Amino acid sequence: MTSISATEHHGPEKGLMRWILTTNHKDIGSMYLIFSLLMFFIGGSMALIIRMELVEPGLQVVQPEFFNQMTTMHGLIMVFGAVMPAFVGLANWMVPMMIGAPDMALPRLNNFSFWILPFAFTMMLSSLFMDGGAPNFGWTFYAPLSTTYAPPSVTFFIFAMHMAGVSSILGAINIIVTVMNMRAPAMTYMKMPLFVWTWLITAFLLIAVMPVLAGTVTMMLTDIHFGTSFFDAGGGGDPVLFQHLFWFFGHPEVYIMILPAFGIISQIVPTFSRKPLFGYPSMVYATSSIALLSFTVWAHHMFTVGLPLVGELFFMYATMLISVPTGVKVFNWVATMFRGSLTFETPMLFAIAFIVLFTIGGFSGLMLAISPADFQYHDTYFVVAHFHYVLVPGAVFSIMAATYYWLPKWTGYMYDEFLGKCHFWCSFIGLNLTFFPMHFVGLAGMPRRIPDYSLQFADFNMISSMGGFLFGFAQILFVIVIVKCVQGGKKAKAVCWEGAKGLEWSVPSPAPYHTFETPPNLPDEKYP
Amino acid sequence: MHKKLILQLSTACLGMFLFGFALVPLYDVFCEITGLNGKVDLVESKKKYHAGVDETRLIKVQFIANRNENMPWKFSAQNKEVVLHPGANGQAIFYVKNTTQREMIGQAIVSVSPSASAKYFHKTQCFCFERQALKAGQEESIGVVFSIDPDIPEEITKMTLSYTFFDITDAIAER
Amino acid sequence: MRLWQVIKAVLAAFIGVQSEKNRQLDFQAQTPLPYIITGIILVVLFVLCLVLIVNYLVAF
Amino acid sequence: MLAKIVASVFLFVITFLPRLSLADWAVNMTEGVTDVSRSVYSLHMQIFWICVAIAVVVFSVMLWSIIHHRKSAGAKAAQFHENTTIELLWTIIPIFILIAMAVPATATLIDMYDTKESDIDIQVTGYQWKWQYQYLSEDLAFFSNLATPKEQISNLAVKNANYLLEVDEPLVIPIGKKVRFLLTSNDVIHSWWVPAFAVKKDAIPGFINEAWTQVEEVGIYRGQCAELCGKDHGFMPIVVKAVPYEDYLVWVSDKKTIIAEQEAAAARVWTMAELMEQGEKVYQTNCAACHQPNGEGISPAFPALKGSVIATQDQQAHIDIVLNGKAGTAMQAYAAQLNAVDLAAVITYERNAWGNNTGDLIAPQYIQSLLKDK
Repeated sequence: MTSISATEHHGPEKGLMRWILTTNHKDIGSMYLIFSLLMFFIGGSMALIIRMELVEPGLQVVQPEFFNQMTTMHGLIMVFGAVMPAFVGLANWMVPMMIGAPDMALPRLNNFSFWILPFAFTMMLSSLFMDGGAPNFGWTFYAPLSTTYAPPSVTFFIFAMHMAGVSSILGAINIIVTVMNMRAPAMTYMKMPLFVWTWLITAFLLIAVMPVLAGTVTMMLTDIHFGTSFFDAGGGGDPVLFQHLFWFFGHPEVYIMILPAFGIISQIVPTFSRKPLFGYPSMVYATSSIALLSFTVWAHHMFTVGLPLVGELFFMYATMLISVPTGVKVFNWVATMFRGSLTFETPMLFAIAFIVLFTIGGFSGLMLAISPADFQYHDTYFVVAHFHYVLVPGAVFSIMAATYYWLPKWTGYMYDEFLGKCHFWCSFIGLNLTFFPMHFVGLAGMPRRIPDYSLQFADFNMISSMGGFLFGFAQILFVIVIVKCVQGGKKAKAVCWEGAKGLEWSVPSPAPYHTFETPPNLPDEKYP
Repeated sequence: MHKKLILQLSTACLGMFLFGFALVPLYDVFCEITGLNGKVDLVESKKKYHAGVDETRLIKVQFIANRNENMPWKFSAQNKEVVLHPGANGQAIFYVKNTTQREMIGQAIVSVSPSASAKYFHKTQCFCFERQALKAGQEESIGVVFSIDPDIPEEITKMTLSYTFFDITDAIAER
Repeated sequence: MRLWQVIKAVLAAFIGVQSEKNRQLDFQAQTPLPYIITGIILVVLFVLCLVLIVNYLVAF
Repeated sequence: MLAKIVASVFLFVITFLPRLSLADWAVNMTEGVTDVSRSVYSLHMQIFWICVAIAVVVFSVMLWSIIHHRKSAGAKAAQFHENTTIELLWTIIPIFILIAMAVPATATLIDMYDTKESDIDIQVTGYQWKWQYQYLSEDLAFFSNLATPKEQISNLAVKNANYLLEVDEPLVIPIGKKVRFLLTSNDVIHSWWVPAFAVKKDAIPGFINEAWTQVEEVGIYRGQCAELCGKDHGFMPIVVKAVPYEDYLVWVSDKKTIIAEQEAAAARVWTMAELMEQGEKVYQTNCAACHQPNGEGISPAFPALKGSVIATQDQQAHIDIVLNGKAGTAMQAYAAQLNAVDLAAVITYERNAWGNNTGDLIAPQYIQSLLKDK
């Protein structure tokens, strides 16, 4: 390949243009992560407004109209703005270094798929200030509430979703091409680190499922503006068609948000147990079977919509079956820790909290899978507790664990261990205080997405709100740790953690602007 | 030199786009076969039964008249219910009146409960097959002639036929 | 023999457990294509037999 | 060291906290008053205990290795990373546990879907932010609105015991009889949910869904709408009174006479004061949700009535919009929802309240003539 000597050794350009024109996977990874942190705080502040209103019965902070806008935007921003970009950012940073590639296969596409996001979310957030307010129909935007009865800002919401979808699809294409073509010569598929494996499978899920969301949102657009009636019963359409299409995208989407987390935990737990990951091949098989099964379970979100008996039974069985591979993964992590030599730095604390709390979320998920019982759980706070237990200690804690784990590699300095532990404990206590009482109020009969509730739910909601504020403000500690670590601190060695294995630790820290210009040869140990 | 590739990709994109629009009839066919969510055919069915009228069983069919939110017409079922043998023809008359001062067009959508029985419900003649245009203050008696397939499962002895009138005056004007 | 070995591999993938020896064997193959096709066919078969079980239960 | 002890204590508490959710605290699902709700409750508890059992096994192994295999306690890491037999075991055993769970669940679901002959059929129609109940066999229909006064909601008055769970017209059903609900919606998707019966079915516009229940114990059972349906989704509760069959028949006939009297009341002459007082009550229940108690509405979705052209000048247009609603907006056709007296009263109130005082008096008789069908 003609190596233009000019690009050989010059560092990044100076000033703003570096970030706008960058094709370097490390810069783009950092931009994704900073963008996701920003969205995490915006979505988090909306969650605090929701919790402020729900502190006690009665309407004291916001009107129901605005409350519905907050719940909708909180869901959308957290799912599409905070969790997914964070995982894409971690993939951009780490996948090339883990497989020994100089950069992502399509760097300009990488830059483009990042720079779509700020514009998509500016458009989404600007709908808050429009006449009629922001979308108020829930992050699941069921028709006809989101088509015939929606505020005029629904069109901006539709285009923002299109742009976020395009960004995710392009990111997924980029990762598949990189992983399939640019692995170091000796690295066969079964020698790849598990984080790369889970991201490869997630990328396939993304490509299969994002177009369905784009299609559904386009059908909404034509329903609202061009007089079609896909989801309008009056013209021969069917609102339940919307739910089928949305959840055919929706359920693989929630697996898209958790599979990279499995990958991260499978990198961290072996490092701090100083022991190879237990059952590496079965972890890969379990991830792929989760991905395959995730396409067959979507209607467990619709058990009360009036499915025929045959449908309810089929989706109940398929959903129960998905908990088997997930269980296998949890058993593998516990087996990895068993008879290891454990130390409890911050990434490991987050990983253990992930395993424990995500499993609780998994169990409430299994209870929800039972369709007769789902008639009592559906659309109550029990469901809210379930998906927050799967998402907050699941996706968010694994992103934080990954950040603490790789921060020394990115910045070249160790983070402040004491502040890291404070951040962990505040988040851990805050999280449980917020979401565990939700199981109780949900079972006792409190429906979802209501700004005001009857008296018997009062005390648990008070505890939830207190926990919510504790968890919310604890995240400021996270920002402090990151900023301090970027500015300075104890120098980090190339291999920052004693048990760490993998190609990313063979480069010095901070990782130079261009790594693995020439493909590395693999260290000889059998497993990553 | 990539002409062939560009051609393939653009036809694939066009195909995907058209598939999106083919979804609606596909969904109807899918519902038709599985009888999902009580979606009954809006088209005249010329089904002839081999077994003829099944004297042994009686099925009660109830009629419900609903209106969508912005449909001001008066719309009610004359006969509340009909008891008939599977295979025999049944009839229901509905009264509809346009109480507004302007000409309006309505479209009736039919749905059957329990949804498992939708597959066995055939309408030979129904006001939901075409749009109903009513002038200001005009009132009409409109009807449906239907029959129930004899091989409907034994345990279904009561069915409810629900008509919902939708105001599509603006939708028509818009097109 | 090839087909039976591919089916065995896909079934192991379904359960998610595979001994190291067999896995080495599976990964000698050049193209993943046969595995993908059998995988999709078996998923469809799996869905169909679930539906059959359900229909049987309903009629039962 | 301290962090580790605190960690293990905390993990210990978290694993055993679910155990504390016993039935009587308001922390668990209601056992309910029907066979279906009791079987759902037992299913819920069975699967809950299975999950707790598995959790205890998994977390205690993890806790053990956290405490005993610590580097600081001198643990040397073993290097095993594969054991096919144990992997097979912990895949097959969960499958058997799942099958054990699936059997009772299937049985419960199948008898939830039984379409046996029902004694009473009630059509439940979801409106934006209220429910309508129609007894198919008895030509009887009425609306059920939230009865909690606005002052309690905006914290100006003390909240009563059934805050947000009380309605002006509860649904009355007999005990011991199988009641079949036919659910549909007038605008967006709602969901009719009474926890005590374990009945929850979505009401979808244009389609009809079916649910049934057979209540054994007399009592009042409360529920709420369980599908986001817009602004006042949290303010459209469901109250069902289960009464002995005789009382039910008495109630039906009384209800019919009351409705007949209200119809007849339109014939007599109403004074302005009576109409204004009745009009205000009807306005607070049905119109204040969008047009606000002070009549100023919320622009642009809900226009202001105070000083509006229609409400002060054009009387005919005002009557037409209240009776027939406005296509393409959230303004419903109230001719189908209120009787002649209420319609006349609310229009009179809107034309004279908040400084609109046009002095017009809309006679219920005139509205009666407009409503007269056939």
